[in-house]
Amino acid sequence: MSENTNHHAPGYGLFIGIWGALMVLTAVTVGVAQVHLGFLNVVVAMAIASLKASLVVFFFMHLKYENRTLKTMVLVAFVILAIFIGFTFFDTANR
Amino acid sequence: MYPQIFSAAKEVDQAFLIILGFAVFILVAVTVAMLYFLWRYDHKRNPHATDIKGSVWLEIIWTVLPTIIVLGLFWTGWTSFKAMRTIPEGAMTVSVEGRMWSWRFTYENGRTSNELVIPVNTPVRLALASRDVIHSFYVPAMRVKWDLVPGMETDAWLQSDTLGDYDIFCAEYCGLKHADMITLLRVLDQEEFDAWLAEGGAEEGEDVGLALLKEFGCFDCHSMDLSEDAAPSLLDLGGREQTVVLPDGTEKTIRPDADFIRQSVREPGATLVKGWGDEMPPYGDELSDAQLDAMIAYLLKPDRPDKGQALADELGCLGCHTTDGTDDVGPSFLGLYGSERKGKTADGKPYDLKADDAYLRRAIVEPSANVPEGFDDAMPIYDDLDQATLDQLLGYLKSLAGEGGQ
Amino acid sequence: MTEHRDYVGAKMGMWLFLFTEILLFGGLFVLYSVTLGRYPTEFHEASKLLDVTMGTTNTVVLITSSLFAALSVAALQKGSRKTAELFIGLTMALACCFLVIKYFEWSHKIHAGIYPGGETLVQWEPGKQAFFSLYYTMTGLHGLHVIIGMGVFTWVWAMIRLERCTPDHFVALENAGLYWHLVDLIWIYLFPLYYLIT
Amino acid sequence: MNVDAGFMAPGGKSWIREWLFTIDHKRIGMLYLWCIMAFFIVGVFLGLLIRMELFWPGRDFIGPQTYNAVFTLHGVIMIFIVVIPSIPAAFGNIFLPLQLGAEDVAFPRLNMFSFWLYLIGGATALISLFTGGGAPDTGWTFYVPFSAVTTTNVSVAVAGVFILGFSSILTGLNFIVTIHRLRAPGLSWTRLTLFAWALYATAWIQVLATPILSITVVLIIIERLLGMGIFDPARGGDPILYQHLFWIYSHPAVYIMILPAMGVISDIIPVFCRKSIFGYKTIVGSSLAIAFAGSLVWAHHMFVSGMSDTAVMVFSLLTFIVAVPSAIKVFNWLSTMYKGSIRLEPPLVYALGFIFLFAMGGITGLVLGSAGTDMHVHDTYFVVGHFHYVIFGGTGFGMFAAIHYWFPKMYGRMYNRKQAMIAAVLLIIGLNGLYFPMYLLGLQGMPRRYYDYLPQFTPLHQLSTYGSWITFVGLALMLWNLVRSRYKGAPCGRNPWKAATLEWTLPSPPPTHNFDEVPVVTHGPYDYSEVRDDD
Ligand code: HEA
Ligand code: HEA
Ligand code: CUA
Ligand SMILES: [Cu+2]
Repeated sequence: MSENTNHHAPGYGLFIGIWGALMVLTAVTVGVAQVHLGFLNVVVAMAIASLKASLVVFFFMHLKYENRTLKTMVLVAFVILAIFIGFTFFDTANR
Repeated sequence: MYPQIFSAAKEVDQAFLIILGFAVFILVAVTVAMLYFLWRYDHKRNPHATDIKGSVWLEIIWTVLPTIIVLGLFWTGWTSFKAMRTIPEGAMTVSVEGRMWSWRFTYENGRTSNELVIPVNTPVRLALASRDVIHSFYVPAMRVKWDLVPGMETDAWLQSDTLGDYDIFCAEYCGLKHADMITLLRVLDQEEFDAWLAEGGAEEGEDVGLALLKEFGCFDCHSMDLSEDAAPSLLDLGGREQTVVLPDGTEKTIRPDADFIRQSVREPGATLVKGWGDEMPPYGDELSDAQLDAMIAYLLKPDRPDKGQALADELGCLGCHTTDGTDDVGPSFLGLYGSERKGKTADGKPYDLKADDAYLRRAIVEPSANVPEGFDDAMPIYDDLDQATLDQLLGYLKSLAGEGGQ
Repeated sequence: MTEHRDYVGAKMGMWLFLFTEILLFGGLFVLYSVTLGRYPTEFHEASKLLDVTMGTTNTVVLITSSLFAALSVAALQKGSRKTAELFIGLTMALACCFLVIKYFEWSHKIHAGIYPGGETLVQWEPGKQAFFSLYYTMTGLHGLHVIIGMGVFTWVWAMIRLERCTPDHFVALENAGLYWHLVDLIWIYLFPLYYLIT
Repeated sequence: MNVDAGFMAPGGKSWIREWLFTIDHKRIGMLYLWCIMAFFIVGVFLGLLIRMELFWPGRDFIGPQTYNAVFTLHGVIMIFIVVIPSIPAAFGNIFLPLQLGAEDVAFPRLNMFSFWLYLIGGATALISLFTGGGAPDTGWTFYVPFSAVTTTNVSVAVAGVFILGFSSILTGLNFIVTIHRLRAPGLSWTRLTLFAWALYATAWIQVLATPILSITVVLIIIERLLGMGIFDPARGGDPILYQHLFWIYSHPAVYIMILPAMGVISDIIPVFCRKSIFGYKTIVGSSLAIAFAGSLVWAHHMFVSGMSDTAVMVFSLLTFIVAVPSAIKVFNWLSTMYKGSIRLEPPLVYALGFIFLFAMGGITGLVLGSAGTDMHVHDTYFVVGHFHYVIFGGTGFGMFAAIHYWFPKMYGRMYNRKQAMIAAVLLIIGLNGLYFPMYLLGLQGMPRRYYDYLPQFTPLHQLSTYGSWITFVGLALMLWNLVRSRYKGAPCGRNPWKAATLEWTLPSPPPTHNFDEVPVVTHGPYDYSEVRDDD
């Protein structure tokens, strides 16, 4: 069985579009960093980074076209990582 | 369980009782059910199984019920922990420093000690700090345990309602002598404690330098005989030549002097005795120049009276020989030096000799060579002692000599 | 034994492997976030010492290389081997570019004594030292992944040459691409965390 | 009568080509089994040595440095080289594809690679003993700052751990894809064996938690070699963070150890009770719940570490919650026995031994999970007692049960039933003699990792050492029986236990290619109505 039959092949155009979006977001995050927002700087930077990451994951890495199982798996991995980071703060934020 | 002398730990003991009680109950229940089923539904007794795939109700019961129970158990555990962690206002503070592998307790008036001495019925806050790696301060009788983390200040508290001496352990693994990082908690009544707090460090009649060496835990790594411990021996420092490795890697033979010792304490890594690693923690501000001088004076004193005795004790001589003139397994050391000795040599010939240096030396490294009358050839052979140790021992025997030897 | 041709399975395996990579870096992100929480001002100060221009350039370089990686998969899927090889070459070229820039950044800092144990760094506050310890560890590990990624692409390129990776069975290239995107993904977080916390 | 050698039959190539380079999951599983057993025996001798030293207070046979190296090595071998791979790598590899009706695992070559990594990792860990500064003396937990400053050969030992971790990850990854992709037609998720489910849950922990260990040991190495100062408080680091990272992996790791054993038990009990497992879905759910909730409780190893009180509360609460799914399993196993038709064969004896010993160890986990009581017993022999009960009594007995259950399938021969039973009973008695005194020691305040102890602890230590000798006899008898029966046992046919899962439809030992034709599954794994008595 050819791997091509059950597969959507996104075109070059889409990828270049995503790349453009990533470039813009990079510019935005560098720009915002020059403005002083205190702790919000980190939050904004992380929000933009996560947006960029989702673009990479969903389009460059084709997750958008994968089945539900794989999507769930990715979700689980990120949730676990979030738990590891988040729960450590139960300690360090209260010491 | 261990006697319990801390009022706040009553709740902990209660939590133990509740949880262990539940544990025993459920364990017995599970085991009994298992064995009963095993007997009752053996294939001989019950040749045909009834296929039961499950029961939603039962499953819900044994999900919800244990959840409720464990939440209860959690709560007793947590409240008892809270009691152990809530340090009363105005508690007296003692600083506890842990280091490889000894403890040092510093009181508010500057008094230091290597045992924790506290007054009865008084809350004591312990400010815990570590100088090298993680240790853990543990008093089983108090149910108190808390880690000493380098670079971090932690604290714990305790309060005793009973007089007495209790063990303090190091409960966090900290290397070679972790098992020896043990000291005492001494609970005194208030007057005794006040008196103890007011008096200086050294005990009556003890050399100040020796007291300081003990207090700073030097003997936890260095020995005062020639046995090798975690660090080079401090025996007769001034009288022994040693090879040291200088910072540039060259080797040199020196006879330790005050400057060398001072540097070794303040900057232990700078010049190392050959064969030893850079493991000793540097002692900076907490040791005043005067204190250091007293220690050096003690270490360099040429004929420390206690040195040979300490050796004899350490090597186990005093287990068989007394120093009061009565014979035990072996002849008494008192008056031994210079006395006339009669006995048999190894090949059974009788001899009649004076106990001089050569004779006594032989008696130590080759005891069967001369077995005195009235004693068995029972002494272990000490042929692994080096010259310095032997000299020390002989010096000690000489100091106990009778008229004949003088 | 027959070679398994389970396309979905192969890709699932690759994703699972990527999870392990994410969690590998995850451990370092735990350290980073906690240390940032403890020394916000020091991190802020230390971050200013990094060159934002270089960092931004590298971000652009890596994202673009990621684009080429994605394009190479698309090209092979569409059946044009040559284009795919061209895009792989571009990806690798940009990866080299990334490493060169990284090398200049590092060596510049190291010359200035700003490295763990370096004569300048040891004089600074603990918070700043922590920043740089983490900086070297995380970007170092990331750099290592860039190098591994290049190795993987070289291998896939050889597979394409040997016609073991073809427009019909391109999962090797696709997985190499996935790996490369992950390297990019991690950089997307490293960049603001180190260069933009100002 | 002779037994057809099946997949074990020599294929005419050299031994190395046939075994070391094999990609047959069954052979790889056998290789794992033998290596694990070999390492287990080494670890056991080290344990015995510990017990000998502790027979009297003071220094008896080995000095402090050697003692510290011995318990470190004992812990590292037992945890990383024996128990973590044990059931998944050995029995998982052999029986998972068979239970799924598959030809092999999803990535056979990766499987071989993973075994090599296991060998290399184990060898590296052993090399650390004889090179550099000598055997590591940090304990298996490698706590900083001690592990960063000690002069012993920690770097090489943790490099071994890193490689072993990689091997574990690849095995997990392989199993997840195998279970997703290679189930036989008709084998829906609800028809999977509980063993497969347990491996599935375990595999997720392996994939998601092990990388954290990898990075942690890498940090130790760069700390030692490059002086990074990541955990050095003077340079802005925090030693407690090391403990967080270490336990983020190592707590879930204890579920890597126990879940597969629970899977084995869930497979064995119904066979010998001749009825369906009670509450299939709940057991599946509890496996997944343990895997998930197990990653939320790591800091219960750090209650007195100087961590914040808030964290103590949260992690203590979650620890209690994670005990519930284990409780559910125990109750379900017991209910499976209810109204069964029980045949007391060796695998069942080991399985019931598992339930008793695991309950004994698990329930003391509650004492440790409760913050107030843990303050007293943390880092004492109480903890040592707890984990030996759950590991040896749990995973170890799970492993023994698995061996006795699948031995006839692997070798086509049956062992001596009576000897197996006697060995089991000796082991149960010996283990209690060995580990129960440790609980009492811990309650009295005896700290762990002490080569020397105060005289008041002597009687209990001696009792424990006597227990170790009984255990020794039991274990030796068990191994002897198995080794002998591998050559001399009576041939046993396809399905001696009359079990209903797919591996029993194959000849014993199974042929290299597993199934002649892809099986079609029409019923669940514990449906005995269709098991025929034909062989
Ligand atoms: C196979 C390995 C394994 C398993 C399964 C467990 C299971 C559990 N462990 Fe254990 N643990 C270890 C291996 C394991 N542990 C190791 C190796 C260490 C020491 C590491 C070191 O420091 O070197 C350790 C240490 C350890 C500590 C730290 C102690 C300390 O250092 O101070 C704690 C604290 O909470 C703990 C708790 C638990 C709990 C709550 C469970 C639970 O999952 C147990 C659940 C089981 C049951 C509860 C029993 C069965 C159920 C019933 C009989 C029904 C009735 C029960 C209820 C209604 C609740 N463990
Ligand atoms: C799989 C896990 C596992 C297993 C099975 C064991 C098994 C044993 N352990 Fe182990 N132990 C650990 C894991 C394990 N241990 C860990 C993780 C630690 C912590 C290390 C640390 O602190 O860092 C530890 C620590 C530890 C200590 C505490 C040391 C200390 O804190 O100072 C002690 C003390 O008694 C001990 C004893 C034993 C004994 C007596 C056995 C025994 O069960 C052995 C008994 C078995 C036998 C005696 C059978 C012998 C049989 C044979 C040899 C058969 C030969 C026959 C043939 C070849 C045919 N262990
Ligand atoms: Cu200090 Cu152990
Ligand atoms: Cu745990």
